Amino acid sequence: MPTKIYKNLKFNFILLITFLIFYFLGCQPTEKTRTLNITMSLGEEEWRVLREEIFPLFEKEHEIKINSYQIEAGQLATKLQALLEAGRSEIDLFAQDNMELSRLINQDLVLDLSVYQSRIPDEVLANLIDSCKFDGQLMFMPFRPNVQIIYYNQDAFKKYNLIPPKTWDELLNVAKTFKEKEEQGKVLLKAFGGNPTATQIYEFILQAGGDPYMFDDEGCVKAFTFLKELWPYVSEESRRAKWDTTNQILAEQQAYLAQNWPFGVIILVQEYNLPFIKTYSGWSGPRGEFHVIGGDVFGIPRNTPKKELALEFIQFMQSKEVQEILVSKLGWPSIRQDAYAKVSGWQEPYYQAVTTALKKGVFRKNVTWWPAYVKYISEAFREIVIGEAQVELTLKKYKEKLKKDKSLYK
Amino acid sequence: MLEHIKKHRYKILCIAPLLIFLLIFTFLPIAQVIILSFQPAAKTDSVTPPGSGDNFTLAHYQDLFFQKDFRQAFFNTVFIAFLSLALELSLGLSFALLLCKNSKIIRFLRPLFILPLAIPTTVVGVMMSYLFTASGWLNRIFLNLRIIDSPIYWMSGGVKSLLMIALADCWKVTPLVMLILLAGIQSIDTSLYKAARIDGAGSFYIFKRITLPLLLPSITAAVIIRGIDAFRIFALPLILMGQNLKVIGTFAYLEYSEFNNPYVSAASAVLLLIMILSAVLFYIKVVGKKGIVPA
Amino acid sequence: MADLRLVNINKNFDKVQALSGVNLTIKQGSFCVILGPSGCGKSTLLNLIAGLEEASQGKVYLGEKEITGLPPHKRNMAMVFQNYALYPHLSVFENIAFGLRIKKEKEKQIKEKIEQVSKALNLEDKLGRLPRELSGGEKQRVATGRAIVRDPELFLFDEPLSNLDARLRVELRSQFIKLHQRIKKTIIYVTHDQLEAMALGEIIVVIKNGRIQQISPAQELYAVPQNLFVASFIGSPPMNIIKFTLKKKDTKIQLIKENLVIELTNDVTQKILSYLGQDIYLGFRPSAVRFGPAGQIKGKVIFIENIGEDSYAHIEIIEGTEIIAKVNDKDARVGKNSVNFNIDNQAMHFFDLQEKRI
Amino acid sequence: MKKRIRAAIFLITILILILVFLFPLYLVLKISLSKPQDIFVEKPTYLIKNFTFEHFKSVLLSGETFLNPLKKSLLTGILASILGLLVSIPAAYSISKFNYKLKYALILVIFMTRMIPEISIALPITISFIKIGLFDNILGLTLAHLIRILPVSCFILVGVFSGFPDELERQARIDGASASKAFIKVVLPLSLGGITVAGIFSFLLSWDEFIYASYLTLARPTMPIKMYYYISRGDIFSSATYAVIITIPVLILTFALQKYIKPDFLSGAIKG
Repeated sequence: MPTKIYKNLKFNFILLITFLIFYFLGCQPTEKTRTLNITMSLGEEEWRVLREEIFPLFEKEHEIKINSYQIEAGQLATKLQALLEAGRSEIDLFAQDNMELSRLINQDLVLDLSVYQSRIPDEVLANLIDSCKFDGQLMFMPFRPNVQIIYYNQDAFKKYNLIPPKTWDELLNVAKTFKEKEEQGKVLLKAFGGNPTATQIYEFILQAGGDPYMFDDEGCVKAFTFLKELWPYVSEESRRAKWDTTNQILAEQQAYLAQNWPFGVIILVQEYNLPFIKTYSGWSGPRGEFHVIGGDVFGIPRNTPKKELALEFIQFMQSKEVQEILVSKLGWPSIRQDAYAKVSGWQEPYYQAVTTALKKGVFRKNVTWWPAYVKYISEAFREIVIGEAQVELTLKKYKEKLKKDKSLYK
Repeated sequence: MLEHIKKHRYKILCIAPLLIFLLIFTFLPIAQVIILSFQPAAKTDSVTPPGSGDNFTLAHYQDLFFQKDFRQAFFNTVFIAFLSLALELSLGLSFALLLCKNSKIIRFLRPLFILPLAIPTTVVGVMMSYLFTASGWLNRIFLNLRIIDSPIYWMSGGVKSLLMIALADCWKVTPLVMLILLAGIQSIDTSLYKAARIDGAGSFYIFKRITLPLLLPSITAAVIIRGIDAFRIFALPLILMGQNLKVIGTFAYLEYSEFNNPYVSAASAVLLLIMILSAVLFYIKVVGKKGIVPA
Repeated sequence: MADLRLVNINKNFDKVQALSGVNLTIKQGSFCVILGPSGCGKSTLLNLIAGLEEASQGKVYLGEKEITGLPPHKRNMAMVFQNYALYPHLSVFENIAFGLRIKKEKEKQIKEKIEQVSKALNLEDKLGRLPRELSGGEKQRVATGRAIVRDPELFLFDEPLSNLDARLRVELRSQFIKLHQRIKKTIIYVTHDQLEAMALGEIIVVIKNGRIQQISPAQELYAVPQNLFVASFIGSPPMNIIKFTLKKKDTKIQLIKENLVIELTNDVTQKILSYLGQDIYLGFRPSAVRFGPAGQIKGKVIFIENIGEDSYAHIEIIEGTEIIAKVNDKDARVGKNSVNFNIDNQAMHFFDLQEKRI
Repeated sequence: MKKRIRAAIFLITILILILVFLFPLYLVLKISLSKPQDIFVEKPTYLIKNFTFEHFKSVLLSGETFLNPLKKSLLTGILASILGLLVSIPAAYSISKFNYKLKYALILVIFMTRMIPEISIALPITISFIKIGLFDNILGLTLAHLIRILPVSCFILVGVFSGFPDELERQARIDGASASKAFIKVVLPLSLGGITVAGIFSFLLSWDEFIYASYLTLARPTMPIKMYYYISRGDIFSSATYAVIITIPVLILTFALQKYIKPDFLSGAIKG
């Protein structure tokens, strides 16, 4: 029996090899025409709008072809570093989450753009430009601001006739009511650690009038004390809550109130068409309402030969015409004061929440040791809020640790 | 020596491609990592390729031992490795004993048991997050069956999370251990069982005095293949617990990608390598010849 | 005392009928050999007696106690396997002591018993060794030692010598006989080698396709085979068997096949008269051939086999039918190709068409 | 009669075990086949209430974005398995001929490559790959996957060849075959089963590989990378559908060749 199989196996074994050799020889794209390789991290709907309505405009104007690739925020730095050290430049321009910039600076992977600041159109919001600076050097270009909004389960709130909380006390009261009524916490905090937890605490500290990087000033202590008080009434899912799992927790109604980036609207409302999901800008603390402005920035790899073309593309993306397409089609907040466009139908109410939150937006000061800050603020959160440790002492302990680690960064 | 090589010319020719490939694509990078772990953390702007600075320092290793984080990661790794290894061996053995008969149904059902082996780790991570969340399926089933009265918070760190990761890892890999042990069982001559039964041995006694000792070589194979991967666990803890529960694998990754400290990351990787190597060599010495060459 | 009785035993594996209608009584202390070609069900019968397999129908008794469903370890029997079934990971000492350890006998007692058995089987210097370090013969003796040391009520041997070379087989055969005389326990010995069966067995049970053909002592089996199978199976070289037609010509009874005519003397014919006109089988051992010029049968010698002190001639008597005749050095003239011979009428065996002895 | 009861109980326990063991896989299948309103409810049911293939339809009909990763993953898997076998078969055959001490030492050296966290050596390897132009193409990814595949396929094949009776090969040599001819004519065809098992494991290791895929791809991601895209966006339906699609070819592979997966190929070099 084996020899029979062996005969025809040998035959199609050779067939397969020849096919493979032809195939993989053929699939090396020969790059004759001028191209611009850009990478971003967007949703499928966002990619469709950019590739079908925006890129063709630029390609016609400059007779070049744009190759656009999806790279997750966490994987971009490693790829850039590998390409840089191998002396290859496959990526000419990238858009990166403004929380993940420090590694690009620390490993010196990007071009210093200070000298091109003049190319940014005047209508672009001034503080947006400052948010792209590291120690005064313009290392990135504004691409798209973003701000987190609060999602809440309208039916649940109606059931217990509660209104979306506008202050810390109302938030605490809402959390207590849910806990009491459903013996399970239904307000979601981001306790998984990493950027989601750090950004959330950063906002609470701002709302308490503190300076997050001081780590143990009066505002920080007030924020941590409040969070410590809130924690017992919070949903148990908070331990696994980060930006991607929050959508699922909200959809499965394990939580009735949670903060997340606007991309959740597309998934929860458009894709899952859940009627009970509503949004609003959020609550204010003792010193007012503040929201950290996140979003993406443009960066140019240090070793790209197509710097000029990349800069033109950035300018093109910052033009009024493109910004208005982004606002109307994707409901993205605009970087320009003068981009007024009607947001399409179903997105309008959700867009409202984003614009009001943006009005209360504050830029996080860019520091190279942001990952160390994230690590220690998360550990502080776990020890104080979950572990119920003493607030001031623990914050001091982690402040010392942070000071020691700063030397590792630039 | 020369005529020795000449005699084995043919064999060496066959092994050459394998060893050359491994040399270039694994031994060299490992050497690079080892060198990096001893290099002083020169204040270079970017991580220039290692080997440039030639002086030698143990700072990173000292740094590791003082870090509570690393000691915790070390304990977590050892705990998960031994727990998942024990689970895999016991489950694998019981499945193997159950499935060693060659009836038609068993031959049809056996591939079903191999399925988990075929599922990518990223998918396993997603699956396990459906099971182990506070309101996940596991809690719901236990609640329905009244095994527990309030949900277990698997992801809240501590021993519960270690158990979760071990269970997740063990779910994907038990089939491999089962197959290896199944091979061992089926190579035992059945007349031994007949002889033992006539000598008056009960089935448990037969298992203890005959099946188990003769299975030792297969158990060794399973322990070595699985032991290495169990210590090296990385994807599951990262997906399920992120920074809340670090094993040496995730510690090395985060130290490098997040906290911009390639030297400490390299040092932790080297420590893991030494740990696995000594564990394997120790096991071989303990088990000795009879554990390796089948009787 | 405990005779072993098997009553109406049937055994079938899904479609195959391994044993059918087996009735057998083995007296306590006898050396009984179960003989048959490979695949005749003799090992199945042994496994059934040992309790390793259950009978589909029928009962097994040991003395008065019925042991049909009893598990092996409650039957106090010992068995030696064809491939010895030694525990590869245990030393010779531990292999032999395996049964005793299960019965939790005291260490001192175990040591004594093993000393005694190993001396009897001259294995003293091999006790520390592992099975794979022993020769075939030594392995065989260890397996036997393991059976003896438990002092069981009944011994079962499943073709224990088939893997050994001829000289060793003869040597171990005599040891089995001495063993039996010494311990006086029932031994049931399965083999496909009829020489071994004849040498060992006080009683021989011949089996074919799961049916018992004949149960009788060795000599009677050789001298009075009850059917054609036993006749052809026992004795080497095998008995010559030819089909003839029985005719009566005036007063003489003749066996006729084509142009061959054999006249029979009266003393032989009474028992076959009733088969006049029918076909019957004539069987005769090679030693029953008497050469001489007055021989009724004429044949052509094809070749002569010389094995030791006697030799055998292959003679073609009629087209396509050969017989084997024992030749001793006296009949030197047999060297010529054509020869005449008669068959000693006393050594003739007759079988009917149902292969039953007449 | 007693025997039949025991067989029945035995079968039931196996079925229960399968049910418990494959429950996580069923969960993913359930999500990929059910409508959102069944999943997004406080207490989702155990069984699939109302079926829908819309998730599968949307993924399968999404054209290039689905077909490209599938094609790349399949091709890389097949090429890696074949190259893996081409390298490890001769090597394993020679290793299996050594005495047990040397054989064991060699196996340990080969396994040394798996003793360091994959992530630590992934970057230096990626850099050297890019330097020699192996960025974002199938050959590059295949060579990277070989790093994971070779130790395992060697281990299995050494086991397969150690169990191989030497007499057959000697016989072929006596009949005038040269060493390589004897190997190809006698040893290879008869150990085809073991080679298939090594092939399957190689494919599995390449099929679900993530680290090198994320480092070495840019324009053409592989299936696990594509699936990670949906996980990180929190879109559970697409990720569940991709998970099921990723598992299907492997399911077919293991079932189709399960008669080859005679377990004794896996006992590794230890059978000696």
